[in-house]
This record gives sequence, structure tokens and C-alpha cells, in this order.
Amino acid sequence: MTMIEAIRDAHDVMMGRDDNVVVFGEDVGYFGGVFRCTKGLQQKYGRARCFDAPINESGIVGTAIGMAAYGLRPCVEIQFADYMYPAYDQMVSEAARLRHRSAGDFTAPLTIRMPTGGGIFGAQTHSQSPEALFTHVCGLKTVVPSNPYDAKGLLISAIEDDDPVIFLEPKRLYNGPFDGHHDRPVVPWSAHPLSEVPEGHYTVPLGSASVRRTGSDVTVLAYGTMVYVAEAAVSEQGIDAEIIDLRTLLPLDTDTIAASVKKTRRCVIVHEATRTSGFGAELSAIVQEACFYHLEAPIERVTGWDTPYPHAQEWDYFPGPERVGRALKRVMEV
Amino acid sequence: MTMIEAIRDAHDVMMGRDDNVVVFGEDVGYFGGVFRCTKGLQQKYGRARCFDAPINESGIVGTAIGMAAYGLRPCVEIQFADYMYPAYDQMVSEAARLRHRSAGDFTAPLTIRMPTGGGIFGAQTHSQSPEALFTHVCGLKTVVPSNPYDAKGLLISAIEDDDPVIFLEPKRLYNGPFDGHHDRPVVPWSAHPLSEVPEGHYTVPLGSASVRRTGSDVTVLAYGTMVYVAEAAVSEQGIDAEIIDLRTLLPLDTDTIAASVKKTRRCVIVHEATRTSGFGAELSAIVQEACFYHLEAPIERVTGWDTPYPHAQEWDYFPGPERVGRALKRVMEV
Amino acid sequence: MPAHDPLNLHVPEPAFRPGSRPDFSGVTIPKAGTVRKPPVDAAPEDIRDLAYSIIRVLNRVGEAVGPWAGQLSDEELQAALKTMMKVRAYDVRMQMAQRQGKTSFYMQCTGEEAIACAFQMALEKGDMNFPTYRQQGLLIASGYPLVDMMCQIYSNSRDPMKGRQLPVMYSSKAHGFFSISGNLGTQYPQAVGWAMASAIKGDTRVAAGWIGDGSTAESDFHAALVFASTYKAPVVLNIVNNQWAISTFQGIARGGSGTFAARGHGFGIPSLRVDGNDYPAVYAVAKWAVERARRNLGPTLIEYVTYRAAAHSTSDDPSAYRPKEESEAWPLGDPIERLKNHLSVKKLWTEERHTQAMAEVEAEVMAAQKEAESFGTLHTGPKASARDMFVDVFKEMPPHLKRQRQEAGF
Amino acid sequence: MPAHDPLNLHVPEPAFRPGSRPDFSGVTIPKAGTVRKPPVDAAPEDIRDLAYSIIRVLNRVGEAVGPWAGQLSDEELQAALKTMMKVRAYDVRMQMAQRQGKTSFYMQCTGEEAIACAFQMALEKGDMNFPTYRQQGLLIASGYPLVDMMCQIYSNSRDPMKGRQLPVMYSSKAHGFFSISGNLGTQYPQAVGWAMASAIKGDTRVAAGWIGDGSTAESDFHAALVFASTYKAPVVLNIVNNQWAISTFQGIARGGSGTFAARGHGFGIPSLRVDGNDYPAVYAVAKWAVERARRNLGPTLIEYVTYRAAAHSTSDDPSAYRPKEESEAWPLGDPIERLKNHLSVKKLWTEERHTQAMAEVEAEVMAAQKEAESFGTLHTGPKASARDMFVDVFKEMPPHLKRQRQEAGF
Ligand SMILES: Cc1ncc(C[n+]2csc(CCOP(=O)(O)OP(=O)(O)O)c2C)c(N)n1
Ligand SMILES: Cc1ncc(C[n+]2csc(CCOP(=O)(O)OP(=O)(O)O)c2C)c(N)n1
Ligand SMILES: [Mg+2]
Ligand SMILES: [Mg+2]
Repeated sequence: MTMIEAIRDAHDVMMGRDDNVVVFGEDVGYFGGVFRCTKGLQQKYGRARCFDAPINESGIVGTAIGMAAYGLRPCVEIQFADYMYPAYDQMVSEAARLRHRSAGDFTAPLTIRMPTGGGIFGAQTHSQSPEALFTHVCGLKTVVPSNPYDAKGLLISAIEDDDPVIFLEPKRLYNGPFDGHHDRPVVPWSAHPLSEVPEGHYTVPLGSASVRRTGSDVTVLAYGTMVYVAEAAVSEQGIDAEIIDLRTLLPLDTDTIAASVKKTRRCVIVHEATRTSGFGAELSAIVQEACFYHLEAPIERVTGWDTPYPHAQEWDYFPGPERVGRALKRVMEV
Repeated sequence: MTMIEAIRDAHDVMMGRDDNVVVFGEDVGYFGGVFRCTKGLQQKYGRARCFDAPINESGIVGTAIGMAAYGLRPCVEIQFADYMYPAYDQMVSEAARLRHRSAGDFTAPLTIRMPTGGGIFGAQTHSQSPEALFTHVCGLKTVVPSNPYDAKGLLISAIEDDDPVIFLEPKRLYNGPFDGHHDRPVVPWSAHPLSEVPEGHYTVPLGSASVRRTGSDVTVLAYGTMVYVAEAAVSEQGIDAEIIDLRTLLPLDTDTIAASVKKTRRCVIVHEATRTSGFGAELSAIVQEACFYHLEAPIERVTGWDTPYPHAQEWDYFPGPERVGRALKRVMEV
Repeated sequence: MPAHDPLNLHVPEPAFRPGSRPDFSGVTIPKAGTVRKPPVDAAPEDIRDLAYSIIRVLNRVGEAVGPWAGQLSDEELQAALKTMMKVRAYDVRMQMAQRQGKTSFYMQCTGEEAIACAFQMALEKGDMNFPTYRQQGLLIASGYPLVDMMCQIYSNSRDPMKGRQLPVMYSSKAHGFFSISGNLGTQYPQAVGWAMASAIKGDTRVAAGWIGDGSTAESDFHAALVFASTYKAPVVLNIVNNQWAISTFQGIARGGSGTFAARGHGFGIPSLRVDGNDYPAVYAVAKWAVERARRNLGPTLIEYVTYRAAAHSTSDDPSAYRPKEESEAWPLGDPIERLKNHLSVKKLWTEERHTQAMAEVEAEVMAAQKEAESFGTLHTGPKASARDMFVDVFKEMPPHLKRQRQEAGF
Repeated sequence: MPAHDPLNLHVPEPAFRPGSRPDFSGVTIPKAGTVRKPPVDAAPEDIRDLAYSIIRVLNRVGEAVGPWAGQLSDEELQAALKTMMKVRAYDVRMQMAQRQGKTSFYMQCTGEEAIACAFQMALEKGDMNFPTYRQQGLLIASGYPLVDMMCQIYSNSRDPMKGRQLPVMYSSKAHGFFSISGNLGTQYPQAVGWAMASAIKGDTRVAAGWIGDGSTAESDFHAALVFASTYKAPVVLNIVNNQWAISTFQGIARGGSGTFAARGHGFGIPSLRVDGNDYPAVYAVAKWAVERARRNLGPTLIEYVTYRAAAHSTSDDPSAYRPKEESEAWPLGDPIERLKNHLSVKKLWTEERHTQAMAEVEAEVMAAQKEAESFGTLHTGPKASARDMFVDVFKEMPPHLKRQRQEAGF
């Protein structure tokens, strides 16, 4: 299964099990979404449970909050993460705070999906990775799957979760695991073991990271597309790195991270978002706090540059295997 | 002069010098703003240059961008930082990117002021410190003054700057330097040397920090209200700390920071915002990257908790001198 | 190219500022009873005139007249008056409590009592209001305990909001009162979403959104109208036009439109304008709109014309921006006086009865206050728990919050 | 409590989906020439009907009729036709270039050429458009070099946007064309602000905002109308209703309102609806609105009724969501055909002249393309500079960006 199919399947499973699950967003109904992640759901579950929304992200999230307060479990799509900003107030000031401010009288069990990241020549308005803007907001959970198996299991967890979950889908992974070697042939999911997705209901719990490669020399913290970039860099450099796919950024699996860095004594953090105040900053701070006495080299961050995501210069911007490789080497040389 | 008077004075100086400076926002015109930072400007410069805006933060920033593109220098007020979210899209997707995306064809020289921080029993919607949501956005400058002298000089720099500047005013400092000892009598600005504000035009440059106390044992990085909290904590603990008032978070004065930490070999970061992905994370990452081999103790962050800013529990939430003091002691004990 | 005169910026100003004498004699107010009452399934395009008029029932001498009159029994009207009196007494006591330092903040609804009180009576159990901070009347009219409201104001050990929220930010699902947000306008699309949920589930509950004149300028107002219009959500969208948004007069939000109700026309939403200080008129219009929603006929927009007689909040002093006499000069009068007058005309009320009712509501409010204060006030007595600050951020406390709570030592 | 029937959610659907045969015979379209032309200072409340009709000039046989006709000289009309042909030829070439892999993305405006081309002719130098991605006609009609447009499409070494932007995101201050944003709706309040600035400065320039039918649902649409209405900004607010927003038909954005133009009524903004495929009608209405703005009479809202004949973009295949025949069946025809027809009727155009004109524009476009490609295409030839990516984030590059550029090795 591709990641798109896995996401569609998660929707299908949940809509089938629970009448309260409703799905809407721009172009999500009849057409099934511009990335086709909701294809066929309207036909199967009817227009009242899967429908097109007006182009108003604040309205999409705002009405979803009202529905969630009613008792539904809305799962809405923001067409691209770059277009979540108009909805940011409803996410931050409302969804994230409702349970706390009403002391549990009202809650907002909704899932907000959005494609993130670059690598598709989408330029600055189809490439952003705004995860740090969510992790700074208490009351939101933030999830980034990196493969079909996790995508389905995590999305089911997100929909079942009683708190608002931001579900970020690395769009460059929709159709295959991408390691940053844009000049090589595209690899389809079918070639990857994590594209084996069980039928029906299963969950991948929120808040638990996955060790994608065990190793002893350096810990690489990554999520989404960067997991594959890290794998490529590690194998190209021939370094015995431990690669952790964070999967959930908040709540974060700090135990797994700290245990790994205490073992390897080195840490490289990789993400596609701009560097300053990116989620890598938090990871760096946490690793430093938890593993100060174990660290043998400075923690490195390999990230997108602090510029808008450019069009023609996409591959100069993207933190590919070469840049990650250089960081690994620097850290190992200490 | 109080901080409010200094801010009003900066507006006055700039409106007097430059016809292109216009000032608007909610309740900003006739009344002069709920904190009175624009009092008297409409009377002096007329309704076309200082006026009340409809309650639509996106419209305020959106129209200001249009005005800035025309050639004006709008300086707008968001009534509380907590209400900036509806304008976030215009700030992030538009103001911050306009110069880059048009390759300099259009620019957005505007200043967006907003009161931040707690300590006034304003609860979750009148107390937030969203600076990290701005520092993550390339193309925005972010400024936080801590005293009347800086406030005026920095605001003049911000208005004169050819890029969009976010100007965060710690509202608990408006009428006096507040060190977190809420149970002690309020100290007025008149008792503080930095309330001496020169008449007319002067600037404090953006991007330069100020060493508020030189010391050799530990570096405290702070801004806004936390500068006074740090001062109180340092003097109460009797520690020879170097206290740096960052003043501008982006561009950040990393040279001053790194030089200090290399000297003191210890670092405590203090801010009022929630911890996870707060600006302290970036500071921690930067200090760690720049000073890894000099550090003798883990960098500590003393911050607001990862909860909404509460009402009754305001002083349990606020990172006051006692918490900062404990962190300083911990760091010194290593 | 022809030469043109220079443009200039039009900045609307209120008719009166401090120092000038307010005079509303030029304002046309339709006579009570003169505005027609269409059937609830009237086509929006056939009733556009209702957005430019003012539906009124109580005339100058206190009679209830016209097609919107006669919907309330004598007992209901008497109870209504007492409810409004209770809201006002509650406001007076809480305002005073704030002045006495027992809490940090308070907001009165003086002069606007009829709107929330009458609207609440048009709802059924299970319906949901999405209020602003000036609809305490909804809670009181629904019988929510005054003690609980006061405990919220005091942020004390029995505060249902556990001390977390600014005073007046109540929440009560059981009483059909959605958790108030400090962020203006956000509740409007939420109300629409809640109503859509009722329709999706095939239930019969309806929602009511509330917003102030100033806040209609907020973008979420548009989001709400778009969704309500498209999905024909069973929602009543209320605009309380009390003429002021803190120091800003309603003309800044309204702009070139004659009325706020007219905003509904661009969405094909039936839009009515009603005298907000006229309890029977508010009730009748609310009933009409709620019935539309309940019968799956879709949303209704209602503008209530009223006046914010008090300061915006305890942090505000309106004498800096509007004439002190403006409230008195305001032509629609006081809702309590007007209903009292009506009841007197109907021989259902006397001065003695009024004095007695006043004593009763004041005694009730004072008793409640005494009880509430026994659970603490903001700065003295039992307190909301600090440990509790970490609860309800999520349903289950994640590890990092547990660590922080430990670090905090609570 | 009376029992009520269960509610149900109303979800609008387009009349035709793939597999059904589009039939617009039921759609009422006013005869050309029948809609009145009010004076530019008409009160908005006196011309509400114009938002519910369609202003048209060219009738079925190609004559220009009625009060909005007769504003363009023969030469202007001939030039207009050629401009529209050029826009279409440009679209065809760039669409093909994308298919050939010379760039990543492209968006055509097929069938909508009249709107931008005619509107541009109603502006003066110094005025400013705040366009969406489907107003390439504004640039071409203003004489902006095709080569520069193509270099932007190719993100090549001569791209005025330096390779940073998605294809079609042009910007030209000199040609009154504000930098396009990928974020829908944000440009609308910016247009209002720009217009307000002109008024604040006492200048005479006017602004034009552009938005699509789907994007009127966006909240910034409301922000723009609120500010425009309040400050009477000298701005023309254009809505291009091409019936579709990607796969979503206009009914989802429009909801219960009969038209998009009606959205202006709630703001007291004069609102007109015009046949967007009728060049003389678009021009006349644009002129009217621009004159209003220029004479400080405030904003105008215009809905252009048209049809998106092509796919949304090169990433889209409309056959998945609408009948292939819908475009052909669309009753307002093709703007180029209609103007050509008009010119023929006026004996100002022949088939030979058309063939020749076609050859001329195609030659011009091809020559421009050749020149543009000499500066590179997205994947081959000279490239936009990587080093340049760090420039223009700020006016002066701050230290952290200098360090990053160094780290990047550019
Ligand atoms: C998003 C947002 N912006 C600004 C504010 C600050 N604010 C609080 S109340 C208010 C005025 C609201 O006026 P109106 O909507 O007329 O309601 P009223 O107070 O008259 O009942 C303002 C500007 C806010 N709470 N939220
Ligand atoms: C804020 C935002 N949300 C969503 C999108 C994705 N998107 C791009 S174009 C489009 C459809 C716009 O339709 P319309 O406004 O009718 O313009 P048209 O394409 O028909 O010219 C959508 C949803 C976006 N670019 N920005
Ligand atoms: Mg008001
Ligand atoms: Mg469209």
C-alpha cells in the first residue's frame, strides 16, 4: 500500500466503526482530495459524512471544533500545511485550550491532517513544514508518520484520541520512500517492507518513537522524509548510527531518545523546516539537558535554511543525504 | 518616563519626522489605545494618520501590508499578543515573504506592536508570550524591549527598518520594572535609571543585546520582564552572574551570547512563554553549538509551564526569582 | 489622463464625543407593532426589508402591539422581569466585588438584559449557546446556580473552571452554555459546526451563536456565515449591537452598511433586526428563528439593537470617549423599566410588588455571594489548586507535563 | 416539547457530474443591453438589483447594445481581440512547455481572457492590481514583456523572481501588478490597504483586488470588505466566478446567496454582476467602478460570470469531477469568439485578418519563448542562482543567514 492508500484506509476503517467520524475539507468530498487521500469515502458513507468544504481553513477547523464539542470525531484536511495559517487561531486559541479552559466540560477530539514538506517543486506555498508552530502550543498533539504502516496506525490513534491531533503527512512520501537522491529513479512503496499494511483496525500509539536502525556511534533524530535521508546518509558514510524515527513530536518519546544518545554519545538532528526555532532546537535542548554528561561532540542540526522554500533551488535547500553525511562525519571526527 | 510614555513618544517622533508613518489598530485613535500607547496622536496628526480599526487583526495587518507596499510605514497595534493569531497568516505568508518572493519588487516596512506576557491576572487570553512563533518565521524581525530607553530607541529603529518588525511589549513592565516579587510594593519607572529617555530622535539598533550585569560565574539569557526577575534572582543568590538582555531575538546577537558563555562556562535561559519549542530551545541549541567545549554544566531553561496561562495560579505559573534562583544554584553546584 | 482631485481617507466618527450633548431625535425608530411577521419558511429574498427596520412590540405607553406580540403568558412575563432584575443585581454585586479587590475583573451587561434572558426562553433543553462574555443572562435565565457563577468570578476552590479562566468565562454544557473564549468571534463558526453536527446525526437540537457589533468585523464572522449558508445549518446567529466596542463606535465595524443585520443578505440568510430592549420582541423573534432552525429551514441572523449602558469592563472608563449622558439619551430605554411598565399597564405589577421582587433578588444574590465567598475569593481564603493547573491540558497527562509538575513541586 | 422531525445536513451538489449531460437551458441569462446603467454616484441601496442580474453588451448576433455599449473605439476593439489571442497563445505554449518538462507547473486562464484584458484597459498608469494566479491577462494587456513572464515560468537565470517562486507567481510594480501569493485571499485586504494609502497621501491612484469564486469563502474576503466599506477605500474588488474551485463547484462557496455580487450588499458597497466573457461589458463596468474609486466615491464589488474552460492547473484533470462537455455547453460562450464575431459584424475583422493575427501572435509568443529558453529552463541550461536564495529574506543579510550561506557553500 502507498501512504495515500494507507491514509484512505485509516479513514475507511474509522468511518466504518464509528458513526461519529466525519471527514471534510477542500475538494475532499466528490473528488476525494487533491492527493486522493479521501477517495471513495463520500460514495461509501454519504454526503453528510464526507463532504467538500468552502475554502476557509478557519471555518473548517472552527466548525470541526463545534462538531467535536457536540460529540463527533471530525477528521479534516487542510489542503497543504502552508494553508493552515488562517486556521491557526482556531487551533491554538480554541481546539488546544477547550478542555483546559472548560475544566473538561467540553473537549475537542478532532484530527487535522495536512500534507507537509517539499521535494515536489511546490515552492514556498506547497512545501512548508510548520511542526514547530504546533509543538509550541500546549494542548495539541503533533504526529508525523514516515511510512504506510505507521500512517494508518497513527491516524487511527489520532482519530480515536480524545484530544486534538495535528497529523502532518510528508507529501514527498505519499508514493514512495524518498531518500533525497532526487536524481535517481523514484522508488515505489511496494519495494519497502513498511508498505505492508494489515487490513482493518490496528493502532500505532501516539508518543512512541521507533528505532529504525540500531547503532552505536551516533544517534540521528529524524521524522517524516528525513528518516530515509538519514538512512541514505548513514549507509553512504558507513557509520554505525542509530536512527530514531520520532513519529510523534508531542508527546515526545524522550526516554527512547535519551537512552540512545547516552549510548552513542553523539547526536545529529535532521529536519526539513527552517532552522531557527525549528523543532530541532527543542530536540537539541532536550538532548543536552538529558545527556549533557554523556555527549562527546556538539549536537548538530541539519535543517532547511532560514529562507522561504525556493522553487528552482529546491535541492539546494533540501537537507539531503550529502549534508546529513557531512554532519555525521563532523560529529564522528570529534 | 514610563514605558508607555516612551512608546508613545517614539510614535510621536516618527510621525513628526515622516509623513509616511501611520498608526492604527483597535481603540488606537480617539481613545489612544487600551494601554494608552497612542494617546494624543490622532489629535496631533489627524484622523487619516492615526485611527481606530475594525476588530479584525488580519485586516489590520493585511491593509498595513498594502500600505507598506504603497510606500507608507504603518505601525499597527494588536491589542494583546494573544489576539495576533487571526493575523498570523498575513504576517507569515505575506509580510515576511514579500521582499523575497517579489525579489525586492515590493517590500513590507511595517511594525506590528503588541503587549505580551502575564503578571496582570489576565489569564490565558491576556498573558501570552508568542515570540517563538515569530522567530521561526524567516523574514520577520522580533524585538522585546525591557525598559523605556530601549523601548523608544528600538521602536524608532523598528519603524525605520525596511523589513517587517514584530515589537513585543511586556505589559507588566509598562508602568514599572517588575522583578516577579508580586507581593512587594510596585516599583515605578521613575526610580530606575533606564527611565531617562532623551527627547527627540535616537535609535537602539536592532540585533544587538545589552549586558545588564557583568559577571563571571554564569550567563543568564533573558528579555523583557525576565531581565528584572533574573536581576532579583542573581542578587538574592549572591551569584556573580552575567545578565544579558537580548532585546532583539531575531536577528540575534549570538556574538555577545557566545562570548559571555565562553567566559562563564554556564548558562541559564529564562522566559515566560511555555517551554516546549519556546525561544529558550533555540537559545539552548545555539549556546550548545557555539560553546560546547566550554560548558561545565547543562544549560538550564526556566520558563512558563506547558499549560495555558492560568488566572488564580498566576504566580505558580510565572517563572519568578525563586525558580530562577534554584536553577542558578543547580548550575553553580556542578 | 484627466486631472483628478486628490483622494482623502474617510474615517467614520460617532455623532457624539465627551463634551457634546447627545441628541438622538434624528434617529428614526419604527413604531412598535408596525413591522410585519412573515411565515417562518418565508424566502430570504422576500423579507430583506426586515434587516433595515426594527421589530418592536412594546409601545411608548407600555402596551404590547402588532403581529409579534402576545407570545408570552402573564406568568412568563412576570418571571421574565424578575430574571432580568436578578441579572442586574448580580452584575451590581460582582462589579462591587471586583472594586473591593475580591477578584481581578468583571463585565456587566447593564441595559442588555432582555436579549439573553428572552432568547434563552426560546430554546429547549439540549440546545446550545455559543456566547460572548456579555450573555450572563443566558445562564441565569436557564437556572444555572448563582453560586457557581460567583465561584468562577472568584477563581476560588469551588470554581467550576478551577481558577484557570478569567472571571466571566463560564462554561456549562448542562445548561447549554458553551465555554466562553477570550478571543472574539471564534465561537461563531463553532456554533455553526455544532449545529451541523446535530443535522449530521439526525438530531433535533439547534445552536445559537452570539457576537458583538464590533466583533462582526472579525473574519470568523464570515466563516460562520459561509458555512451556515452552504450547509443550511440549524443555527441562530445573534448580533448584539450595543453601539460600542470598548471605545470604538459601531460605525467602524458597520462601515457603509445601514445595519448589521444586512450582512446576512449576501448569504441568502433571513436577517431580522429587533429592539433589544424590548423583552417580548426579542422573545418573539428568537422563537421565530429557533423554529426555522428546528424545522431544518436553515440559519437566521438577528441584530439586537441595544446600548451598552455600563463600562466595557472593570478596566474601562467610558467617560474618556463618549458623553456621560449618552446612555440616558439613548432612545430605546431600559429593558427592565420597559417590561415593568408593560406589566403595570397590564395590571400585573405594582410598585410594591417591584420593591418586594427587588428585595427578593437582592437577598438571593447576597446569599449566593456569601456562600461563594465561603469557598474563597481571588486573594483570600481557599484557593484553586496549583497542582490542578497541569490537569486537562490533555485527557491524560503526558510525561513532560508530569515532569514539569514535579519540578514545580505541586 | 413538540416532537420534531430529525434534521439533516444539506450539502449542495453541482447540477452535472461526469456521466450526466450538461444542460443550461434552465439558466436565465438577461438579454444583452437590458440592464440599466446608473450614474457612478448612485446610492448603493438604489442599485441592489444590479447584483442579481448580468450586465451584457454583446448580443447573440454580435452587436453591442444597450446603455453599457459604445465605450471603445474600433482600434481599441481590434487591439483587444489581439491581446486576448495573445494571452491564449501564451497559455497554450506554456502549458505545452510544462508537459515537455521545461517547468514544474502552469495555470491557464482559458475562457476568462476578457476579464483581465478589459479591466487592465480601464486603469491608468500608477494604479495597482492585486491579482490571483489567473490574471496573466493583466500583465499581457499592460505590455509586460512575454519573455520576462516566460523566464519566471522557467525559473531560469533571467527570472525576475530569481527562481524562488512557483511558476505563474509574477510580480511587476512597474506594470501595476502586485506580487502574487499562493495563499488565497490574502491579497484582497492588501489591495484595500494600498488604496487607503493612496487616500491617506492625497494621491489619485486606485487599486484593484482580484479573487476567485471559491476564494470568496476565505476570511480575508470579509476583512477586505469591512475595511473598504468603513474607510471608503478607492478600490475595485473583483470576483472572478468561473464556476469552479479546483473540483468544487461555486455553490459550496456561494451557499444560499443567489450571486457572489450580493455579498457586497451587507457592506453598503455597490455591487455589479457582469458577463465576464463579453469584453465590452467588462470594460464598461470596470470603467464605471474605477471612476467611482477615482472620484473618492469608494469601493465597488464586481462579479464576473465566466467559466474555467481548462483544468485548474497542470496538476489537475477535471474529467474526474465534471462532464467534459460542460465547457462547450456553458451558455456565455467564448470571449475571443464573441469579440471576433462582434468585429466581423462591424466589418472590422475578417477570417483572413484573423488567420493573420493568429500567425502574428503565435510568432511573437514563439520568438519570446525561444529567447526565454536561451536563459534556461527549470532543469536545463543556465539556472537561477542558489546563492541568491539567501538574498532578500531581509534587506540586509543578518549574520545567521551569512553563516548559513557559508555552511551551504554557495
Ligand atoms: C481577537 C480579539 N481581538 C481583540 C480583542 C480585545 N477586545 C475584547 S472586547 C473588545 C470589544 C468587542 O466589542 P463588541 O464585539 O461590540 O462586544 P461588546 O463588548 O460591546 O459586548 C475587544 C476589541 C479580543 N478579545 N479578541
Ligand atoms: C489559503 C489557501 N487555501 C487553499 C489553497 C489551495 N487552492 C489553490 S487554488 C484553489 C481553488 C481556488 O478557486 P477559485 O478561488 O475559484 O479560483 P480559480 O482557481 O477558479 O481561479 C485552492 C483550494 C490555497 N492556495 N490557499
Ligand atoms: Mg458592542
Ligand atoms: Mg473559480
